[in-house]
Amino acid sequence: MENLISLWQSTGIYNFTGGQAFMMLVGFLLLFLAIKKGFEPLLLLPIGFGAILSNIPVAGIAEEGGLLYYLYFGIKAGIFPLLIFMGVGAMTDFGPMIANPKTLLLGAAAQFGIFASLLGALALNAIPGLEFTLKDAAAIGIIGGADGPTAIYVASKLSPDLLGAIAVAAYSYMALVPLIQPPIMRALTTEDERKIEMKQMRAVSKAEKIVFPLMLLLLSILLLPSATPLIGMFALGNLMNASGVVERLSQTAQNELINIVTIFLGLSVGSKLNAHAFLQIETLGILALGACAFAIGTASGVIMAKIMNRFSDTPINPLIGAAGVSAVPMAARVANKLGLESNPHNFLLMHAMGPNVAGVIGSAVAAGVLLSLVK
Amino acid sequence: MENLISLWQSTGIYNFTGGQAFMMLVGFLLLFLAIKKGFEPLLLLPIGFGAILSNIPVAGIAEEGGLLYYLYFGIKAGIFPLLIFMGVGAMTDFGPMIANPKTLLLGAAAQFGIFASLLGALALNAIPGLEFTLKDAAAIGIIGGADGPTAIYVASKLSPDLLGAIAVAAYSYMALVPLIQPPIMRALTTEDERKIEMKQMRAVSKAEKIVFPLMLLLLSILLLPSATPLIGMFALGNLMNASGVVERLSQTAQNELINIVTIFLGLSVGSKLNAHAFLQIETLGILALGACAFAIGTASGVIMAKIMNRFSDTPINPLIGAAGVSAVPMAARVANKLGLESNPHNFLLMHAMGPNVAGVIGSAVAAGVLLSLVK
Amino acid sequence: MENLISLWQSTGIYNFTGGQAFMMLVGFLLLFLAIKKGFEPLLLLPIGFGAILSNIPVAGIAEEGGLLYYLYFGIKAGIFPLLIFMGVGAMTDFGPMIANPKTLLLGAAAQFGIFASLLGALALNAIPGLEFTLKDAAAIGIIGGADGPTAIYVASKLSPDLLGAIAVAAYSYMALVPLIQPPIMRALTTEDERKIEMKQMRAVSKAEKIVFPLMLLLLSILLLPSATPLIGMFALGNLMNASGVVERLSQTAQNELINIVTIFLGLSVGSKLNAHAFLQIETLGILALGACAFAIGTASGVIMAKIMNRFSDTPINPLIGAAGVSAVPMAARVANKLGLESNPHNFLLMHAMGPNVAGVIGSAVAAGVLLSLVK
Amino acid sequence: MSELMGSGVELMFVGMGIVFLFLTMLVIAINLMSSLVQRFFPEAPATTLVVPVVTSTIDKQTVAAITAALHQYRNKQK
Amino acid sequence: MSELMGSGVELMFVGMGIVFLFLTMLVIAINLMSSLVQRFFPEAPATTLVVPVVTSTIDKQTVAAITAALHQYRNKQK
Amino acid sequence: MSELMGSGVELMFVGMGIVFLFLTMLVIAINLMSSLVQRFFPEAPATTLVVPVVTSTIDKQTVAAITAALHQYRNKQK
Ligand code: NA
Ligand code: NA
Ligand code: NA
Repeated sequence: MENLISLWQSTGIYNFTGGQAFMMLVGFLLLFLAIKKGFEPLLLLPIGFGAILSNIPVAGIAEEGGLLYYLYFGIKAGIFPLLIFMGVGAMTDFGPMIANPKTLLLGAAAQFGIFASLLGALALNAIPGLEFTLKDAAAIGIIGGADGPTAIYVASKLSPDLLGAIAVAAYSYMALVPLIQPPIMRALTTEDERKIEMKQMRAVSKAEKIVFPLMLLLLSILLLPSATPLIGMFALGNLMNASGVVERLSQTAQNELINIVTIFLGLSVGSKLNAHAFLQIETLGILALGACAFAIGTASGVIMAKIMNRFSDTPINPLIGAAGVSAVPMAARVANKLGLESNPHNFLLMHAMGPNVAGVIGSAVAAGVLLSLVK
Repeated sequence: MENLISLWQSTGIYNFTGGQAFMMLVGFLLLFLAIKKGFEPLLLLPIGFGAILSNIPVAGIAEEGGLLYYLYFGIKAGIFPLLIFMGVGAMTDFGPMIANPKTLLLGAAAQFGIFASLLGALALNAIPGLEFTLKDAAAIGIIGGADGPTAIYVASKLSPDLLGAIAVAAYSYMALVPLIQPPIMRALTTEDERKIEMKQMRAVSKAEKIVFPLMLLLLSILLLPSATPLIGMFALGNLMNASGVVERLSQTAQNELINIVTIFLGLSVGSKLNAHAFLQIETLGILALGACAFAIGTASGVIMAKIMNRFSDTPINPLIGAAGVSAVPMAARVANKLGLESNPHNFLLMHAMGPNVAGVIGSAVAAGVLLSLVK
Repeated sequence: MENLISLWQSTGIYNFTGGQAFMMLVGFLLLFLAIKKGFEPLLLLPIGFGAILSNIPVAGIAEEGGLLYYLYFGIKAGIFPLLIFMGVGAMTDFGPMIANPKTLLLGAAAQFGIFASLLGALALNAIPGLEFTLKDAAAIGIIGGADGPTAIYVASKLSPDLLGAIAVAAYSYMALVPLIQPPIMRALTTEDERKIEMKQMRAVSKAEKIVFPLMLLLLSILLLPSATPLIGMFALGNLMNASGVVERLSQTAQNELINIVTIFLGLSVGSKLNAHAFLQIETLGILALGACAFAIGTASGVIMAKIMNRFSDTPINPLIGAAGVSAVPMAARVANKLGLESNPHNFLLMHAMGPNVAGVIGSAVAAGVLLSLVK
Repeated sequence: MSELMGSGVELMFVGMGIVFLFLTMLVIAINLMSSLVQRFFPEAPATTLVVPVVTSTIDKQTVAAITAALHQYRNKQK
Repeated sequence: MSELMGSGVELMFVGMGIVFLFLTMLVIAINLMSSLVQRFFPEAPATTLVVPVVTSTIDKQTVAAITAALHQYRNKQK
Repeated sequence: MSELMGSGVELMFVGMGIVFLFLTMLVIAINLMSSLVQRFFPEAPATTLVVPVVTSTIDKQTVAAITAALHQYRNKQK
């Protein structure tokens, strides 16, 4: 009898708090978005599942001694995002960017979304109840980088309490890029601009692809050491792939290693989706600011492309400016799709890959600035 | 000269204790069973090798600073069994069970082996020299679950000293399922019963396979949170596979990740096969109780199937009840083999897979009960 | 303005020390050797990259809290070299050695390079400014073992400060084997000796290949427990492969697991290439001694083969003695190449694989002696 | 000791009770879920992969080609 | 609060400045590097792998054979 | 210093002694083992896998089919 009572008192039904139930619903919602809607399933499925597991009463899966507690160390120490960045680096082809380097400037312009939403976060402090510190604001702003591992890395350093909401916002909006970007792109361009065909790219030699990651690393070492963990691991992965001499390491970095780390990272991010940290008015602010960040980044990229078009002798289709937010490769695909709508012979995909990967570098640079100046 | 003496005094021959020598023989025996007899080689080979390595005098491979000492952390923290459970979940097809849900009851009945051997362990305390606590008895009972990761997880929480013997017993008896089960199954069924053909299963839709792991998790959250680490990771693996949206994660969980963890887990379990903990009269008790647990579980499953047959309109071949002990997929194969002996047109394999995977759930539930009530 | 100044003061340019800049150049040199010259790229690429990352000012990637700091734990605890040794064991075929066991003596003789350079290191203490302890000398000597994981394992235990230089020397000289060995081999053999054809090997049965790793382990347990971590993990990998019953574990050990660990190990070794430890006169000594070690080992192997030839009834081509240094499989290929030069019908590759893998065992044994006697 | 056995017996009853309760509720839940899914998402049932076993009817050369290609592919993967 | 906004605005200008500075220098560096590489290492450009998509023109039996072989191969791998 | 060299010389003799002792015993053990295995488990020697290299004699279409199938297979794997 005692046993039965103690068993009843150990059931989930008996111990549930409203917050836990709500956060579990959030977890199920993320699973729904991942599975049914196809929103970034590689991340949102483990994150959603981690949210459910960590909100189970009594079980303590995210508390000291639980599985998610141990896995979370990989985020706290910055190990997981950096390993993912290495894998992403190994998957990235910088060819289109090297063929047309000035598209890098589009990747620079799109980072305005980061700093604009940082300001936005500070402005929201006017609302009673919201109190974002400069660190919080910086971590929120990085959502505008549209790059998951960078956002998680920065948030884990500057504002671990907001990590869950920031990661969820970053991946959700990345999945929403095909919905968020087109109206902005259409509003800022004329039909004629969208019709612009870009001239075919030159082929990029293997030597250039090998030298590039080293050059990128060197520049980052000289100018912005605080960005070198991110840029360094990215360059390492890229070099492993481009050099062609360590094919088996490159394959492992791109496949098994990144898959294992993705599972662990997703679950650990999910473990930060607890009621205490997530069910705050701050979260609404973060979600709103994240959407703005993406929109502003997109707009900045497009406007920058229009400005460059005025001064450049070779034409640039402004649509590819929107790809500068990163969100590889969705943003480049969106640019390609809109280009085809206006001109069925206009394949922008390769041209948009340049600003797209430049956006990854741009947000890593922005992350470095934030990590070194926001104390 | 001094060097030679100090070298001689550092040889294994000089330092061997009888216990170490004996445990090394146990290790070699496990290797023999794994390699020559094909007994669960994926686990018994690393376990046997771990047993040898950890009993080497002087080397201290299982002592602080040694490799097996570090690897063992993955068991102590419960990480390895849970990751294996995720991989097993990704490999499991719940289709046959969803098509014929009442076979779940067979998986429930077969867990009687767990509780019967728990009682048996307590009864053995009557023998002078044996002193099993309730925790020990629960950890021993779980051998009857016929599920390796569950047994290791429970033993590591309740009775880490007995972990080595329990894991060895669990995997050895799982390998012996084709020998242990048939006589019991034949004794409890008539030739006519064994001839029963079961009607063909309906096809199960993808949606059902996606919803099932979530439903399983939800039920476990509501009723038995203490089982959610096990059931949660199992459901996660299953959902990754069934949803089809994270194929690369599912493949990694089923292959490289589970392989790596299997090597580490096997070696660390082996490191618990030291003379001090293993060469006790308790170990004989554990081996005896483990055999009983399997036999009783098998019998309970068969009897349950006979009872259900009396009340069901669709016929159930009692042989598939024996598959309820789990030991996936050997137990299902045994049922299939015995069915074919009596009726060459009777393919029970798919029908036996239902209770077989139900047995995995059943023993995870039983594990949850033990973990929450045995303090 | 303050921000700009603080940003300038956080740039790499502002903070660079000469030592860091120099070590970075060393890192780039290693990358050049790996990528352009094909010198052991699997190790030298990650090591070189690790050297660059760890010498970035301000970033602190190799300092407490940085990625390389965490990864280095895998070396400090001896985990990484042992896992690599397991993978190498799984890739090794002992068939040629079992078919012709006396080639083991060639693998023994070539270890003279280890002890000769150990003495050399102590002799260098005569030079003012150099002060190698016995531990340092032993760690330097192990470079002569021509086996990367063994060298790293021993250096991490005996002389962690010299680890970076030792690992770099070991892998660099292994890559240089095709340049270092031929002149020595030619100088010590006559044209007639190099023409000697060896009789075809017998086929080795699967049972022999399964028993061998266990026998090797047993001998090491009885005689030299201090070598059992290395020999044990090597034997485990070999047994996993030879037994054929755990194919999936063997494949993972040979591929994904060893690849992941190789990336981590290389980066962590690189993190020991810091100015403080590397830019010492000791490093020059280590590089010089390493070259001697390889040369002496090669010579000892060849001379031993000539001695054995005098007493043996079946002819031995002295060239295969050079393969005894290990450096699998380059040294065996060198022997094969020189054999073909003298006699176009003389394929020595398989015959050289015997001493080649014997050299791995030999240096693990020598490592065991050093680890147990040098305190 | 007797008290310990008492705990054990109680644990057995409670434990088997929970196991049956849990799995019975799962049976009910599956039945409910299946009927809901079949009513509201009447998708075509997932057909199991059928692997044609036709190797015997294919000439040896083709099989050899595939083997060689697989081998090359496999080596390239490493 | 106003001070905080001030820091934010400053951070925005400095941050965007650095981002543009960094990427502009990267543009210059790439242009320099490309011209150097093309002058001193004028290798043939890396051609991308072309995979022939000819499945439709191949008789069914061959495809079945390949499927079976792949399946066997895959099972052997595990 | 001289003492250190003495330790080194001793280490050299002991070390090479152990290495030779160990490997010599291994030679003896292997010989013993091989003769025992060959007497008591006289199994057929393990033949090495022979991969037929016949690609050249197979028409191009087949190879293209395999390439395409492998590509699909590979993509599916990821
Ligand atoms: Na970005
Ligand atoms: Na079970
Ligand atoms: Na060696």
